[in-house]
Amino acid sequence: MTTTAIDSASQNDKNSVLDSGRNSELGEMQQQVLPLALVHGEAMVEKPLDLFIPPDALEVILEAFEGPLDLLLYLIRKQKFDIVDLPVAEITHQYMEYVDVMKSLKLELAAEYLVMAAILAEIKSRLLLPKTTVDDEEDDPRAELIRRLQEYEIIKRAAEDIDELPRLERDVHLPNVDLPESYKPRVVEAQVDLQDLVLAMQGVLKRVEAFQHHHIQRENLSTRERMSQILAKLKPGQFVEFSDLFLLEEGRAGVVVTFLAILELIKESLVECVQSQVFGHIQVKSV
Amino acid sequence: MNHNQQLKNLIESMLFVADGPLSIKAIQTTLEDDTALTRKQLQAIISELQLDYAERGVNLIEVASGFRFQAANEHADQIALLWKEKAPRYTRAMLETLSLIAYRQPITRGEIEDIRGVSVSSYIIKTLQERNWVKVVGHKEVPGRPALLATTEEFLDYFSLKSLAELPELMPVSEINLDTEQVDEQLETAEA
Amino acid sequence: MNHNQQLKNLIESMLFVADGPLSIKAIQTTLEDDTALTRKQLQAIISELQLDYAERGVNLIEVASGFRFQAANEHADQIALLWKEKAPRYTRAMLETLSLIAYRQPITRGEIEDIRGVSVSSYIIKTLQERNWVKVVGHKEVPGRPALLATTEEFLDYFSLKSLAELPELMPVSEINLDTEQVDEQLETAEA
Repeated sequence: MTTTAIDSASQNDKNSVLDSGRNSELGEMQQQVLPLALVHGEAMVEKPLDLFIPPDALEVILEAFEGPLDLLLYLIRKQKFDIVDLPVAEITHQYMEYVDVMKSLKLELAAEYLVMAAILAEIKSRLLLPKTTVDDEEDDPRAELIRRLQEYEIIKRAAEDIDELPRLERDVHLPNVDLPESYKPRVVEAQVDLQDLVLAMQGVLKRVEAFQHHHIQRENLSTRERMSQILAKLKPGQFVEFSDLFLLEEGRAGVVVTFLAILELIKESLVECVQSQVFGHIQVKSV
Repeated sequence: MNHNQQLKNLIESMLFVADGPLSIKAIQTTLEDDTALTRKQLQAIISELQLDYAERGVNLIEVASGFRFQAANEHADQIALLWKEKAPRYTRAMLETLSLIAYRQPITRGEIEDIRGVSVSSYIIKTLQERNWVKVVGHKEVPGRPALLATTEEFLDYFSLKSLAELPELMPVSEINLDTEQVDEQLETAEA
Repeated sequence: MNHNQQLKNLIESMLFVADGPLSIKAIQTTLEDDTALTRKQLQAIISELQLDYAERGVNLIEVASGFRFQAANEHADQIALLWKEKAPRYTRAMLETLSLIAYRQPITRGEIEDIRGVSVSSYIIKTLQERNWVKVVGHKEVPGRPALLATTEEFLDYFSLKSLAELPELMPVSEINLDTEQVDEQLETAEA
């Protein structure tokens, strides 16, 4: 199904096609359609015979229906039937012709169309049966179908009305006004609960305790002791070579203790380290 | 410029710059740090703005979720010229499904299928939901607990409606007449 | 409404609705089928519009590529309220730093680093200062004269405290029966 096919069957063609369809000569047409159906393209629209429906055009027409109710409404309209006094036999006949054409065109025939065919057949057969009860409206086998047709018709119109409403994009245009260049978005600050704060502090304290515990056990005492020794070595205002503070004979462990002690002293602002030039000697003095 | 004038200007700016319609409540919330504006005062300012713009190239109108400026109706065609892109068209299946949800809400997909006589594709429901026109408002207490569909404020906004009551009235059953003129028209619009 | 008024309204609509600034040329091109508007006439209409909007919430301004409406400058800040950007939640590092300043003030950044065992980024201190929760109250008389940090009145106001004495008492460490995992968890959710 291509758009070229739609284009090739002009609007007028389609209307005349429908009229011929209404003439209920579809059975005959099918016979003519069949050989032509093998040929695609221009051949089908080249010389339309009187009752000939180009298959592609018919396909378009049939696809224009939203379903069996829509098709039935179309048939009723076309024949000027009264919806409340539906001639079921006739409408069924026409409906089946369309369904047959759909089949012959190997259209993906939706199950709904066949269900409707069955409903129509059932109504028809019930109407043919001799009436056993009083003929009131409730008992009319057509009543349910008519109700459905009416309900569908109402919604079909409503959809058309909604389509007509002015709508954004198509009919309603919104202004597109920018903020000045100077605009800066205002940031909404994060929410903080007092609880978060207390929890954070508890966390810090707990970590600090664990940390201290660890150090006290391992080296804190020796470091503290070494700190005092270093301070004792330093005279106020006098620089001492950084390397002089280490006693190599103490070995690796002793060097580490001294180093930690110096760091601790610096941290507590008790001593000051000075390096006058890059890679030069580091001088230490007490504050 | 006095204080009132400034406030009016500010609200005017906000309405112009906002991404969508602004409700009285939204304006109040935005301004609450700076002004103690009552709903009534705000309403008065908006009425004034509506009057100011009544005869201009843009109008201040009310839709379901609030107030918005929009280009005056009479210029719509010419304004459309500014855009090469065509507005999206919606298929009959889509519009009929939307209509059923709008007029018969809350409604299940099965109920829509019963009335239309054909199955409703998931694509249609998905598209309507993605456009934020339709949302699930609950589930029907029947086997399978199917979703109950309803329209949203965005749906009303899109069609410039304040409420569902403003939807076009449904045709009364008695008026279903069968004039033939409509028949060919239907096919033409469906094919177009 | 006379013809001129209508034309002015149309141009006003176009300027409002356009995706970007519109040049005189662009307006002329869009309108040329309907009106034979000279450049000069168009210029006059635009000047008139600029005057109409001079004192309003939106102004018609000229930029390099043409004319466009934009929100009046003086309202930018308040309009910006409509676009509240949410700041990320505070990280654990931020909360710990703030709690140390609150409970151990006045305190230097170095001291905070010592207690926390990790360095405190300048960003954290800056953020807390920008929020007006933390301020420098002096300098410690040690080399480098590091700033002594303390909390502000705004900090107390935010947490509805009358004074620092109202800060919740900290449990002695030995009584913290939350195992560390729980604390971490809580902090992580706070950070999330």
